Amino acid sequence: MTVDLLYFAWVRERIGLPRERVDTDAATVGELITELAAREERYALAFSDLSALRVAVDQELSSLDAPLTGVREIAVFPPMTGG
Amino acid sequence: MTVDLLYFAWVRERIGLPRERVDTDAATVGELITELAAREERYALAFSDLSALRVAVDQELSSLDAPLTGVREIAVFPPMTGG
Amino acid sequence: MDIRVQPATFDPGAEANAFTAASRGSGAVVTFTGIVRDTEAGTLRHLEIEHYPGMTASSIKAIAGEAVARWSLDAVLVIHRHGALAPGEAIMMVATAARHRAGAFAAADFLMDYLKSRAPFWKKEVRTDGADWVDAKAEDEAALSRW
Amino acid sequence: MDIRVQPATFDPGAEANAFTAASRGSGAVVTFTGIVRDTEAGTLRHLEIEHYPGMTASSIKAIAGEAVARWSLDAVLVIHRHGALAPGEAIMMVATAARHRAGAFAAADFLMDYLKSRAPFWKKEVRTDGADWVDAKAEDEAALSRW
Repeated sequence: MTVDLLYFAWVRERIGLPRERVDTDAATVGELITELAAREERYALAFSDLSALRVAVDQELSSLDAPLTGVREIAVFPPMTGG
Repeated sequence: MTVDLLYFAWVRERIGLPRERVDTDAATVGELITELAAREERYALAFSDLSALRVAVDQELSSLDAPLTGVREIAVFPPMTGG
Repeated sequence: MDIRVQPATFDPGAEANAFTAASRGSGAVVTFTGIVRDTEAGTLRHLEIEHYPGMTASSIKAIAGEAVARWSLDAVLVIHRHGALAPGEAIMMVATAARHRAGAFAAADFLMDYLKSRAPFWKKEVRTDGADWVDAKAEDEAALSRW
Repeated sequence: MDIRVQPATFDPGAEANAFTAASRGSGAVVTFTGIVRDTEAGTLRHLEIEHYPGMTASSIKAIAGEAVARWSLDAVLVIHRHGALAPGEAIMMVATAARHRAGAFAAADFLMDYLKSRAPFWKKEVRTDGADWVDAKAEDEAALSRW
């Protein structure tokens, strides 16, 4: 399947891209992240500490065990610092 | 001793005066109030429910058992409704 | 510490901006503005606010000083009107400035609870069908136990 | 419900006044304004605020809608900026209007806690001696458990 990945803050800086489209057979968001981390050093660096990552699935806050079926957009970012 | 008495809100309206000077031998604020209540109907009306009264002694919130020695100004009023 | 007790109207937004501009270094400003509400039936002519001139400013200063110390406020403002106030007019405002939001919120909330029940103001509703002193609410007195 | 996510500066006092004027019938208006604080050393060039455009407004709307329902608010306003903000500039503001003060205070406090940790904004300090992403604080995450 094909999914749009968006990165924000230092996740974006470490990966060097604000967004990209990827093909994957991963079943969950967490599996997709692990797959990417194995692919290139910059992903490994961005995703080295999973506890420091937050994810949104189709623009709703979600978790690493969220299934990928039917998903179009996944965002990966550090804990938010609004306000 | 002589003391200035100030009245506010419905205490003032029932007594019909914003302030007056009284001579008293009362030992406490509560005794002074009881003395006044016995004096005239309008005081009896204003002071009929002691639990509905608050007092300030020399411009500090106080209580009915506060001694009168050395006191110059006593204010009697309903519970405050600021804000 | 800026404490004002006055009959005159004031502009809450302009006061809030001036307060914020004067508190550079603060990350958080909280304001509370109390507004005269009409009755459900729309019968309010005005709210008459009486106060105890000899005690009002000093009691507010004491309350505000406690808030400054307790929440390390950078600044505090209290404006409270007295006299006749029409529906929709601002009765009073409180503003607090602190480094972080928790202190600014807690201090403003605290100040309001104390101003409600411990500052010498009394409100009278003057309506087209009569006039009544506003009763103190048990919940306002109870709110003080939070602090 | 008025939710704005924008790079432009805004005037918190003017917004507060317009908000209050539009909420006639409310007795209580609470505002929170967050301001860019310089570092202790005075080295801050600006704060860079990044956000997730596809999600920002909708997530704030969801949070604000929850506040309106929970505290029976008459009105709510959230303005949050993104982009480069200089020290002393307003980052964001929240305003809540309710019949009584308790609801207005609680709702504004709640909204701030959720905006801090659940709205997709990220802050970067750009200083004369470097640049760093601001870390989320454990106390901000913990504050959510109050609600």
